[in-house]
Amino acid sequence: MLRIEALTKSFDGFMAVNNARLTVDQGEVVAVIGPNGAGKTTLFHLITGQLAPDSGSIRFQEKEIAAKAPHKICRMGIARSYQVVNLFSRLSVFENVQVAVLARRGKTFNLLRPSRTIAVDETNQILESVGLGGKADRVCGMLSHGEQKVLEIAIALGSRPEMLILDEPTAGMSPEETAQTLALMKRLVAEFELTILFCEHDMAMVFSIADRIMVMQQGQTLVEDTPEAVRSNLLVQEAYLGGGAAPC
Amino acid sequence: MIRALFSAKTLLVAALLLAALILAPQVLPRFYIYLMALVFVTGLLATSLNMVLGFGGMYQFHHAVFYGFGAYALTLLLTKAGMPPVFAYLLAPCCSAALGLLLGLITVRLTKLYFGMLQISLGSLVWALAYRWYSFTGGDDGIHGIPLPDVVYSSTGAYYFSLAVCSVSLLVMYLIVNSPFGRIFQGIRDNPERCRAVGVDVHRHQLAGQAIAAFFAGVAGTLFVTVEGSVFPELMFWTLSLELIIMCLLGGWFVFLGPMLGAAIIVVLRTFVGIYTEYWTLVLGVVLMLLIFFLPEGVLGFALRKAGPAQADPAKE
Amino acid sequence: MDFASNITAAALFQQVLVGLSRTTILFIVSSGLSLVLGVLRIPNVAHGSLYMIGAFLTYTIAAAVGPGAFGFWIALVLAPLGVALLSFAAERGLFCHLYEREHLMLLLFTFSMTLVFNDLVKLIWGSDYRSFTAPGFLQGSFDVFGLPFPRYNLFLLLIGPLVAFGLWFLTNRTKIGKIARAAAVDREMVGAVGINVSWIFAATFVIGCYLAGLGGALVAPTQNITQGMDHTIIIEAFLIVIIGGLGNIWGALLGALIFGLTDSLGILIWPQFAIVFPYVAVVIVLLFRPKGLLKSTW
Amino acid sequence: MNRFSLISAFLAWVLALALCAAPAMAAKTIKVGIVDCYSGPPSTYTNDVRDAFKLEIDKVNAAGGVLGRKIEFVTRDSKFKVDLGLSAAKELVMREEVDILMGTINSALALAISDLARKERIPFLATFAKSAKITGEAGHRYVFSITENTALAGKAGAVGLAKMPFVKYWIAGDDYEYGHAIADGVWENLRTLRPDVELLGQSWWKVGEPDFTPYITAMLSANPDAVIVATGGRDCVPFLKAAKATGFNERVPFYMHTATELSTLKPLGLDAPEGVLGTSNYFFYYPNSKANRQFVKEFQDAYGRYPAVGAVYGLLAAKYITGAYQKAGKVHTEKFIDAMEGMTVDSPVGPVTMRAYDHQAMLPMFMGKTKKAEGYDFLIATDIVTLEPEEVAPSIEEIRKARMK
Repeated sequence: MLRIEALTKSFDGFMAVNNARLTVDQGEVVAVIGPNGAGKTTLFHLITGQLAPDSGSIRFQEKEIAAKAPHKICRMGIARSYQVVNLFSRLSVFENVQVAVLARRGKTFNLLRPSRTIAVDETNQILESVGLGGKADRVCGMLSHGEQKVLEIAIALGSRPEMLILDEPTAGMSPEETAQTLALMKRLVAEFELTILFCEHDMAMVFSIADRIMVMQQGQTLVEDTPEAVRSNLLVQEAYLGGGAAPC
Repeated sequence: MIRALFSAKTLLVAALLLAALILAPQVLPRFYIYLMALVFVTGLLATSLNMVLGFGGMYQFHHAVFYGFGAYALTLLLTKAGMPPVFAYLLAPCCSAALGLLLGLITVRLTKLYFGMLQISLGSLVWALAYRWYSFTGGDDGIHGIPLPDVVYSSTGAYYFSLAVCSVSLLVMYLIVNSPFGRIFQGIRDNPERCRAVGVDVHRHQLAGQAIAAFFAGVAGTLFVTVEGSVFPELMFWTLSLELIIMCLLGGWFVFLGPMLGAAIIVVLRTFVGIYTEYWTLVLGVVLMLLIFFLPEGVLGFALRKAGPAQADPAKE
Repeated sequence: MDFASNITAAALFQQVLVGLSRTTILFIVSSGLSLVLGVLRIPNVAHGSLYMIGAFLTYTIAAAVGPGAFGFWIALVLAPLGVALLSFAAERGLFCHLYEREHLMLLLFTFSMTLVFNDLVKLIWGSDYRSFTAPGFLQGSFDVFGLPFPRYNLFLLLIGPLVAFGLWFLTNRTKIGKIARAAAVDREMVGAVGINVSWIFAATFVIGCYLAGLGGALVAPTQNITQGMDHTIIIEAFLIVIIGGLGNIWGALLGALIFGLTDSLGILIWPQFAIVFPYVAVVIVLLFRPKGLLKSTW
Repeated sequence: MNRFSLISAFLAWVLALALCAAPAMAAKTIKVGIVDCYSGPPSTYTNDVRDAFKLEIDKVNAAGGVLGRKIEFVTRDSKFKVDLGLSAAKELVMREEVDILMGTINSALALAISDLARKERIPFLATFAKSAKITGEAGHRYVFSITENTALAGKAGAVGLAKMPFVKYWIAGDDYEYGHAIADGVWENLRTLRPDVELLGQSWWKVGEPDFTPYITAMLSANPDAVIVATGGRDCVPFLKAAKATGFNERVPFYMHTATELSTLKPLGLDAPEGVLGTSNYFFYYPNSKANRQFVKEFQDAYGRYPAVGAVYGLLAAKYITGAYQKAGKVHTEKFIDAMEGMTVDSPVGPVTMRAYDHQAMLPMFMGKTKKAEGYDFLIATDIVTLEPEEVAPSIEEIRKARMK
């Protein structure tokens, strides 16, 4: 479904992503792990078009998407959440998701119909399914951090993607919230038939959900394999231990 | 459509207000009728600016260009092209919208201060054109004694005309702010990056918003000509644009009627304080500084917050 | 009419020299603006008013000290310091409470300050034109290839590099400059390592405003000192900062060069359209470099 | 409380303001409303108009007023903004209910108020705006000009320059209507008077130009015989400074309409360039007549400064207003206008007639050269030539043609 080859991106001579490769198949849940600064977020930015790669190819459903505009990539079926909460700060929870739904339905140039009558059911459905149904009218800044991270995912779902990219979905969450998010992700895969690509520092979580794992180090693909294989891979242990950064 | 946006009570209040405004010329002295017409014009202009500023988050630093352009377009269509007034009144705002589109094509690639300063530069070129093209625009002397249709020639006629046009424009802008387009626009204001990520073509929306705001600024420009019977390049000068931003701030950015209130306050203040002292800008400056310190959400924004949390939500309604 | 008849090598050289002395003033004023923009993120519209106040102070101080070179030097030193003092009060009293506000709010706040400053200047100095003269040795002109070049412009040409060097030294060789540069990029981080950012900001603001006052003091002998002189300079300074790259003082230098030279050469080559040159320059630069010519700190 | 009740409360407040602030109806006065710019650089000219006007009105009132009524006047600051000035004028007409409008240094505003005066049928006395359109193509029954204008100044300049030996000219000026109108006026008239003159080129700078050196050096490199500088107001001062610094005035003679005026020369002190040709309606030291000496003394006693050219306009306005009402015999607008037409009043520059056809006050123009003089710490005009109004004003035939367009 997604096929990345020889992808490279540098900033002022610093190789953030260096000759990376990755394959994600339909229906898979793939995790990207690696120490801080390994280039995970940059990789995601490259896939979703926030950044343009220096070289290499990103093919999604057999179409080249490298260096395309973010909104075009989104319309092809890739939606994402952000590591740092990245919401529409002055809008309500409902409206946050509605923006995404409206954008997907292409209703964005409808000038005169009141938007409170459009896409209400679908938006509410998404909020229900992520468990924010009761808080639809809150301004999103009033939510707890965990709820905001969930709202991140809800907005991404509003685009009804085929592939969901989650950048550290449980960062900063309490253990309970992490567990809930994990359950949510599993449910989403079943309910929406989603393909998920995510990165995460919580190894327990990664190993409990991922079908396959990609390990990144200094912008390069170190290993790309099943969880079992990764767990026993010496290179990975070295990367974490030798790199000095704890996998927290 | 209307039902979905307004409660019965709101409609009633609006109807009463409108009735009062329609009856006003029967009771009020002539000068106040003129002043209120001026408030409608300025308020409409400030509201059109706020469409992109408060609801779109664009640093629209030179909105007055579209206002002046509309005013000049109407004047030149009437005097030079000899067009029937009905068409001239319809075409002039479209000229503004076209200018908005043209300048927008160049500016929307930029963000924030860069966007604003490029707009000031381009707008100043348009201003220089009006200021220098003596044979066509009358240069810095402007054009005065514009032949207007009889219905709007008297100050009462001009009042009713601007009341009607202003009300309709406000209603349409309100609908736009609450439409899917308006919702997306607010999304862009809050987070353009995220908007792109959910599939919104941010530049195209900003361009459209620019054209719409320019259109209504043009409408305000035609009303100015109706009320004052003159045009001059100052209508396009950048200082006026800054004053407009101040009106939006004063009334409240995130409330639809905030700029209207801000415009009313400024117009009334400068008229009446100006009678007593030459130093009214000193007063205005101090008031604004205090406001930014203590009431950054503007007068109406503050009042609504105090009035109750249910209505405090700025983006709703 | 033949446009090219007067364009000789001597005339071109002359225009370049004159343009460079104009560049000096533009650079001094806009580098101050850029400094405040880059480090404090304040789009300070009142910068122009401070420039005007600098010129008025120069006039008053020189008049109080008496004519001659001594009064001129005293005024040149004291007037910018007076402006710096005023800005220090404004920073401690007002701005330091506003750093977290949006740029637009700060812009409006400084705009309100210009309204206040303008009326205060009118209250203090009245509305008559003021004029003040450079000391004898800076008056008059000397010939450069048969065309007159004012001595005072030469003086400006000498001051320009001096100020540029001073700024370079301040930002690159002093501790406060290094901290300020770091704060421009990431103020949380600087705060986190235990440096009192607030005072760094105050110092930067004062230095930036000092430059506005210095610009005003330097133009005082060549200009009509009057209300409204803030108007032209502030828009030019902002445009210069924008084309140079927000917050980059070398960008301000580059922008000032572009402004000063296109202006003076434009006057020679295409005088009837000189009025629109600065705007055209900005449009062209921003079309090709939407973030300005040099790296912005924003 | 919802937002609509808030808005209604606000509107109620406006209504209340309207009712409370109903115009103070002072019955037995003649009310003059002055709109002018009292902020920024132009106020150096406009303050003199107002102060001289007040001086004369006070005298008239002390003597019992006109037709048994006192004259009262109110001022509004336009801040050199047309929209502000226009709404202030409307406020004066509609709320203060003034009998006469007066003022403004801003031509665009003068034209706008003139249009208002026509609609409202209220006499408007333009006191400082220099656009020839005011009494030219845009003239009408209700507007009067008691100041020279660009057509007059242009012709005066041309008449003066035609007597000089110069052939090759360069034109430079403020890039706005006033500058171009003066330059065109001088040039058209000069070409008629001296067909052999030749134009080498032109430079135009923006109003408020900070540095004139590049313009001056550019002009010098073209080597003209003389330069016509069409700059007005505050730009005169820095231009003269740059002229002095570059030695421009020693290399090339130049003519600048308002160069010899007090407002321009006083701030420069003794550092102004000598030998600059200029024209003006008035000097406090010329004409050296009894009337002028007395006026200067009164003005100095009252305000502690020399009167500049604006003072004559203010004085004339006051004299015309009192004189015309006196002549009309009652306070009536149409009769006032009839009385104004062709009326002559005395002034420090001699008798001045209000030309009946175009409502233009026929002021003499004085052309002189700047020079240092004993007893003054600024330069004054010398070698003064008086250009009579009949000589420099556009003919009635020309005005008729302009109005036909």
